[in-house]
Amino acid sequence: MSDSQRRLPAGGRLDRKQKVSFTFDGRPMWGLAGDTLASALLANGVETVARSFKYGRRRGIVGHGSEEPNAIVQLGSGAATVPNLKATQVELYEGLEARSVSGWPNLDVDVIALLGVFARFLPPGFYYKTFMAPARLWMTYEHFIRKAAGLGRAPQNPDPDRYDKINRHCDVLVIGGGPAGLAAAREATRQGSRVILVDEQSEMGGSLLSLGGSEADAAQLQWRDQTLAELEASVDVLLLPRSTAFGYYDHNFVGILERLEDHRGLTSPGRPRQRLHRVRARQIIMATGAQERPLVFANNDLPGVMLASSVRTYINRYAVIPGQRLALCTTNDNAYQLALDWQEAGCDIAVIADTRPEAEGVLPRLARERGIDVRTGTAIIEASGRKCVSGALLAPIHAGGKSLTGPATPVECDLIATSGGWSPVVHLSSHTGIRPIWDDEAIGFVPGPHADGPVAVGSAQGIYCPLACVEQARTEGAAAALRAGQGAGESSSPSPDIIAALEEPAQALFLVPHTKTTSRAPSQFVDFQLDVTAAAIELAAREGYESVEHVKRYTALGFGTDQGKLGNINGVAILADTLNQSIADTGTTMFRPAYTPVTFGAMAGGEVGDLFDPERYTAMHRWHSEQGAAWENVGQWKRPWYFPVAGESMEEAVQRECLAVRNSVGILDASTLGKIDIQGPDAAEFLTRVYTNSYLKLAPGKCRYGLMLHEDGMIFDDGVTACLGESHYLMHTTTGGAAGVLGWLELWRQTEWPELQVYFTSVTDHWATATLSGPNARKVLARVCHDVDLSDEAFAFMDWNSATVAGVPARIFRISFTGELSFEVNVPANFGRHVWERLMEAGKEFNITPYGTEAMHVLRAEKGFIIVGQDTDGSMTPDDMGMDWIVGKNKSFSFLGKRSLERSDTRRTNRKQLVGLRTVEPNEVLPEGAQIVNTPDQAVPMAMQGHVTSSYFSPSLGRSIALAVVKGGRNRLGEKVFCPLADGRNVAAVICQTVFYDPDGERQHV
Amino acid sequence: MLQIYCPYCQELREEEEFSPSGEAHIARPRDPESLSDEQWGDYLFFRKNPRGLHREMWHHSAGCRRYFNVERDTVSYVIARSYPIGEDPAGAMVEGHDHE
Amino acid sequence: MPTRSRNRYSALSLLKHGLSHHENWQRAWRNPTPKQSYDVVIVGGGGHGLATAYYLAKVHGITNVAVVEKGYLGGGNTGRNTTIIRSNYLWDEAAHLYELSMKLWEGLTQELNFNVMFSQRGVMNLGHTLQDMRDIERRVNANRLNGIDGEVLSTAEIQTKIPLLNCSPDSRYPILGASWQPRGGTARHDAVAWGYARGADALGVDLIQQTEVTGIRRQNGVAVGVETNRGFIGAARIGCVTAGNSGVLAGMAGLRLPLESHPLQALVSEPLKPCLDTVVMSNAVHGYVSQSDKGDLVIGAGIDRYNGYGQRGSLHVVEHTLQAICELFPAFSRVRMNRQWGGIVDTCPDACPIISATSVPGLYFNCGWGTGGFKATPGSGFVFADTLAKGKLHSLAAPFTVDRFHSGALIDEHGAAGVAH
Amino acid sequence: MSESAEMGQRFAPVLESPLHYVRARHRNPAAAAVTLSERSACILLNLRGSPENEPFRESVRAVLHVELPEVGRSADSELASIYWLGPDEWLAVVDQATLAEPVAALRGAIQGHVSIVDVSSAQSLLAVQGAGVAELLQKASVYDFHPREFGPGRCAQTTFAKATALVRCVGEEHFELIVRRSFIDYVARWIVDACAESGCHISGT
Ligand SMILES: Cc1cc2nc3c(=O)[nH]c(=O)nc-3n(C[C@H](O)[C@H](O)[C@H](O)COP(=O)(O)OP(=O)(O)OC[C@H]3O[C@@H](n4cnc5c(N)ncnc54)[C@H](O)[C@@H]3O)c2cc1C
Ligand SMILES: NC(=O)c1ccc[n+]([C@@H]2O[C@H](COP(=O)([O-])OP(=O)(O)OC[C@H]3O[C@@H](n4cnc5c(N)ncnc54)[C@H](O)[C@@H]3O)[C@@H](O)[C@H]2O)c1
Ligand SMILES: Cc1cc2nc3c(=O)[nH]c(=O)nc-3n(C[C@H](O)[C@H](O)[C@H](O)COP(=O)(O)O)c2cc1C
Ligand SMILES: [Zn+2]
Repeated sequence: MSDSQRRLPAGGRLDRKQKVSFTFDGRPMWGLAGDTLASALLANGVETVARSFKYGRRRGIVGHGSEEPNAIVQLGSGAATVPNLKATQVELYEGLEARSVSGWPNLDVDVIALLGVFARFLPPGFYYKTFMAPARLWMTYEHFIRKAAGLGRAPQNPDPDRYDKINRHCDVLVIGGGPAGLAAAREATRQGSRVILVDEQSEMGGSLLSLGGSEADAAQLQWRDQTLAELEASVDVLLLPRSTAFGYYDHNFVGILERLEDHRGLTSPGRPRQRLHRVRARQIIMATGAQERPLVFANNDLPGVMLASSVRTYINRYAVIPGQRLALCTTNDNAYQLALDWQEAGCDIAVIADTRPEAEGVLPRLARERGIDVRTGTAIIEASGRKCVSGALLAPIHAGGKSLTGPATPVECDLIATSGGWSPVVHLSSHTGIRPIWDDEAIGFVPGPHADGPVAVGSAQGIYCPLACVEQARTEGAAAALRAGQGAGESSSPSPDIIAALEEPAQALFLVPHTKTTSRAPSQFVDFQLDVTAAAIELAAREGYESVEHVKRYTALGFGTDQGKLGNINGVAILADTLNQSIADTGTTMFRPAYTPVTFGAMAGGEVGDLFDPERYTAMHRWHSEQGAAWENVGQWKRPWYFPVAGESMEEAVQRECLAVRNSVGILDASTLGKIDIQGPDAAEFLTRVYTNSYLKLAPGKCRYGLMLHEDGMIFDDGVTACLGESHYLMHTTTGGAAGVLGWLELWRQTEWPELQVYFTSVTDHWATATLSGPNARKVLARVCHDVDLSDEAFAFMDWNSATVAGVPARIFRISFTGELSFEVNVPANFGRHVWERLMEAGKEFNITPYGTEAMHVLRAEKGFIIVGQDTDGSMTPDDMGMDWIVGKNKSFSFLGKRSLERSDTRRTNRKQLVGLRTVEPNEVLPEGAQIVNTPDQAVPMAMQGHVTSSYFSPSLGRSIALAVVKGGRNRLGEKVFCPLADGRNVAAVICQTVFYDPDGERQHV
Repeated sequence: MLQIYCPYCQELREEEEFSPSGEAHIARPRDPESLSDEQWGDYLFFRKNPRGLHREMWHHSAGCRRYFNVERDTVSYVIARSYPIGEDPAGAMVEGHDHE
Repeated sequence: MPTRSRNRYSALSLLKHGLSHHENWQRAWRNPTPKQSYDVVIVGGGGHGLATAYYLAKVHGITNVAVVEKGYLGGGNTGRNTTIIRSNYLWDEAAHLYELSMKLWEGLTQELNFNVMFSQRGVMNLGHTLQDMRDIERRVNANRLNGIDGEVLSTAEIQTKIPLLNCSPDSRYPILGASWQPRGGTARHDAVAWGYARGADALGVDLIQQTEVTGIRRQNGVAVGVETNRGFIGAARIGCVTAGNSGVLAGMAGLRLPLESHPLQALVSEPLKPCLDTVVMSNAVHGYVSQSDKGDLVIGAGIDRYNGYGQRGSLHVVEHTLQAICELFPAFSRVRMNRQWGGIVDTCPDACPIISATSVPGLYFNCGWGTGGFKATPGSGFVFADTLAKGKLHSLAAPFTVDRFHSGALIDEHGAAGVAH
Repeated sequence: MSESAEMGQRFAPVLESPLHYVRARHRNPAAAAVTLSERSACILLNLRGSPENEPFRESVRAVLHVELPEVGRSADSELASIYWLGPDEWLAVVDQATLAEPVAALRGAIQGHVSIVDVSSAQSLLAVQGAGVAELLQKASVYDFHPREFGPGRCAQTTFAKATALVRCVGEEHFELIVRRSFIDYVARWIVDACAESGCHISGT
């Protein structure tokens, strides 16, 4: 040992020259470059790293990777703090600050631990059985329940870091960089495949990184180095260490989280912290290895009880000795390697308890030869110690593993390592719902069959012999390359020189029997993080929660941040035993992503903040923004909402803009309206089928307004269509509806009416549109447009003309949404700002006023024009909107939606109909969304008649106006109705016509 | 995450480029006015929704903008074939055959 | 009435059983062998099916009832939803039905003697556009006049209630306001299924798990029972409450429904100390989140637009959801997703359920709850039990028959139910 | 502009390319792994017609000196580049300096059911070059741009961030990106963000 740490003087994959200081719960400590937080904590002699969630029991580190259930820490503080990391996966960096997430006031004196005494009264499901009376106190009980639960703390401030995302495609994706993964990746690469190899550890090698100094081990490590070097030198190989394949999705799609910077510090200014790789692979090889299973025995959660392979990893990879005197309990030969390495490191071995009746394999013999006390047919049935392990109880165990055959004897030790065999890591291969299959020989679940999906190699397939792993991986690597279209399918890399001891069969043992029954024995933990014991599983089954999924949900087995990597299979086995059925019949719970947790920010990637959703700009956007426009989001577009001049409120600005249009001239950026160019001999026929009215007689130079219905008869879009020439039209859609309408047209053209000759092209982006509206609109336009006669006689309402505006070829439509004389000037968007500015100049003398969407809404409401989506809500027919006049009843083709208008419910006479509302008090502006009743003095629930869809103060009329839908409204003109408001007032209003201003429509015809 | 073969682009493309457009092969009635409310409602809303092979329409909305049909298993999500509108591939599928 | 004596759950019973090492707890429900026939067979052992059975026995005294479940009780959408409960629906028909449910929730723990952990922490629906706000006003006003609690909150009020929410006016879709239903909240989903199961079992209902209905037997056009993988079970009336599988059940009787089954996903974070005390939902930015009593953020993700029975969905849908969550809660960006999963939701064209008799006498359906039926569990069970008991639709269920898809009397709740919740 | 000859005398129209404003903001030529340059003053035409319509093919050949390309490909002549968009849809990009009135020329020559739409202002045409291009494209799009699959002359319409784009491979580390005008500001900001480490330079031509 060196420097008062539990550190071996040599060895390990560490940089001994680089000391790294860090703190744990405020205590300063140090480790070495290459350490994980867990190895450094062990080196510093830290035993208790957590308190358990329900009983407050002391917990220590048990594993060395993503399986770790106990050592959950919070890193750092402030905005960059990260909750719930596993210390075994945190690479140490200078200045790291870690805190345990449990224990109050601290790990050493935990108040919840006092509850430990009551533990026996808190069986699984105790919540469901209590806190029921008195009912009103539940929210108080819950308050405390919530406080007691939860692990780390969420940051309180926005994340200072950035995240990155990248899409990848490859021929062969290999998940897991252990011997099997390396072999498979090398083989696929040699066959010419594009290969990606990922591993969640800091370097490739998998279990090889845990090997010791023996000759055989050294040979394997050398093989690793050579293989890796070859992969690194290949062009079409991407090696991704520190990258977890967290989810396998349909059609061979895999999500991978790469931790780019976490090993360097808490934040990564200027560089992305993590990156999400979205990989589509032609073939996938799962080389995810196998997870060692702990044995379940009494008090097995005491700090100082660890996995055998983890202890071996700490010795060999991190040069840390987590104890002085080891007691090992195993069901297999493999764990003997730990004993040999432990002894090699110069430490004591109290005993190897081998649960099998005999152990005559190469490794057990070697152990005996080395003088280790190997006792077969023996198990550790209980750990003892107060704060950590100080001894173990051994007892002889029946060959069947279900009972003890003699009395227990104690041994002294400060570390207990157990190995209950191995569980292939089948997580990803099960994510699409393919159930894993129990394999008696592997004593574990192996991946179920996939049609064209991943192939498992190595330990992931239940093959535990190193040479066999590599051989199988080579074969599968070549086969995968062939299926992906490369190579001849035959392995080209030489058979490696791996010497491995032959192993004798292991024993299938999960719960070690105790002298007492499970319900009475000291707690035998299955899931450490959630305090689930063997007794809890038995109890759940006893209470009728027999399905493994019920057991999971009733006891919380596997619900933790480790997702039960250590506990689940033991839990299944214990349940199977309780119910007297096979493990195969019991099955596993469902495996789901994420294999290990994935940062939200990484899943979001760069698409947050400004880039959360595209902002679409018109050609005049910058001009508006220079004028200080307030914006409205309309779909993805940014539209000027109003243009406040110095000191103006929104109300004042909108009034000014409205009056300008009514009295002189306003200008609106209408570029966002959808525009679809339609050409073809059947264009008119097509339009006539998709609109309620007919376009067969629309002449070139003319425009027509139309309503579009879905097949259910409900309005979904409206707009003006112009006939540009023979068989050539331009359709306008609503801003939000543009994409949907184009899809709709294509849908019918391509699928239902392929015989119609017509093409659609979106030209929304091509045209910038400036709408001049107001009595002076013509005068303004005349200043910049000289090649067209703008007079009412030559250029009538609902006409359009080509012209040159400010030197730019334009299309001018004389249509109006304000009821005033209006010209919509369309020019190619590249000239949009130029033309807009010329129009502004031309209008100076008339005090031309830019107006936004709000004023536009007021102006159109004064005229009773509807806005689809505001005055309609997907349940309104043309007749409901009072627009029956636009429905062509006698068209030869039954236009889309027509038949639905004849259904019994759509023919009803008391449907909600669009009407106007005038408040009795003219200054009262009804809130949009106010509900309407006949009399306010009725009991709740009231009989609602409809609601207010649009409501404004009309500056032109000097009073409020509203549009509303009211049951049978058109027959109720003049009736008084009421809007009961949230503040308790009942506002009276009178039903009226929808047109408030210029009812005869004279102003737009001048 | 599906990968769908577009018969027009003639290659496998990612799900994000497409929009699903519901059950395929629902012909619009020739003479809607002659249908009863019930028949018309059936056409509008009632779907096969099978557990198993499903013929459905997809729109290559971020690609070639073509609609086409896909025959896909709604449990395994395996796609048997993509084919243009108007074709009705031979070897008609076994409808909604059982799973599990 | 074959009512079994059932030990009550209480703190005292915990104490008593603790002393005997929990060795003597009764089963929460039996594991009976199916009888040859029943008065009513409910297909589907989700919350709605179990509640139906419970109220059939409790309210109508009909106890010769079986619930046939192909998997484990509560393993369908009941066991995989984000548990949001509210009753602030827009249209009268829906509002009355969901409000009945809300009232039943308020006494459910005591009714069942099973703590369903119904937590009335309030539900907030955010508005991000002017049209969102119009819709929110309209819905809240309708709710109030229907006797359902609701308020429209200003951005400032929202910020006080949820300090971690990003209420900046500079965000891409700034929060302009919200609707707020204080009585809304969450419940422990599994407990709801188990509580109803235990209650129904105690009243004599047979809960038959791991038994799949494979056919609906008809004689002279009348439904007489169900075929299962364990044999035929006769029934005078059959109620199908199979959520995402309803289309398949309908197919067994030669019927079609106006339904499509789609994958809907959800996810949870790792557990955190309390940091979010209400339920937050956003249609426009599309994310919704609450924090469970265990501490995990429970997040509802979007729906995949294609049909699917796979109980799983696409990754990009979840990515999109987490963008929304990070946008709404920038502080959650460093929190991690622990698990994601999917359910099969039965979506109806008008986002409202179907509670209906069919053209096959004796066969009834209760389905189409889509993305939002957990909240309706008690109410749905109550009215469906009444319907099955009397052979006539309960008045609150009457607007929800399948006929509306022929008459056109749809009840379009997309505004209120549009996103999955 | 195709009708440019008609432009009036009194105004000298100021053309603003879609990328006009972004260009000014992100000039960072030093150490940029990605360079964006916008090609302005082109005429863009959306062509629709059946590939079986021989007169249509012939007139394109005659006027633009180029064959209508097959699925997923583009083709060039000294007058124009043509991109395949769909089974009956192409985009033609014509340099205004070499051929000022292509619409009239094409219209005059083409027979049958075809559609020609001027979309010159609807798109921004970007050349994207540099060592960082491959990575940028992978970040932005779900499409596989690996040289084995997508060599020079290939083009594809696909997703680009949360917008869409038409992407063409010109050569090694050299692609062309055609993006809808209203999205270009967003796309440019997105690219600058994605190139935060490697650097991005935006210029005009
Ligand atoms: C991700 C997600 C989030 C959701 N979030 C919310 C929310 O926040 N709030 C909310 O109110 N709602 C939510 N919902 C919707 C809600 O979960 C469902 O509407 C509700 O749980 C439906 O309950 P159920 O009892 O009808 O169906 P289920 O619980 O699905 O029960 C149906 C049962 O029928 C069984 N079954 C099917 N076919 C057969 C057969 N042939 N034979 C025998 N048994 C069969 C199934 O196995 C299943 O157990 C969500 C749904 C999902 C998927
Ligand atoms: N004798 C025995 O009983 C026994 C038992 C088990 C293993 N072994 C030995 O262990 C070795 C197994 O080799 P192997 O290559 O199959 O496995 P491995 O354990 O060496 O490698 C698996 C690797 O996959 C990585 N991984 C797992 N899931 C991942 C994910 N989702 N994303 C990214 N990385 C992931 C792990 O970090 C690990 O590095 C062999 O040498 C074998 O002999 C022996
Ligand atoms: C409200 C709610 C909270 C959940 N919390 C957790 C959790 O904390 N940990 C966990 O592993 N799973 C959690 N789950 C997910 C379940 O483990 C499981 O994935 C889900 O119920 C779907 O079942 P399946 O995955 O078995 O198909 C939760 C599920 C729900 C509905
Ligand atoms: Zn395509």
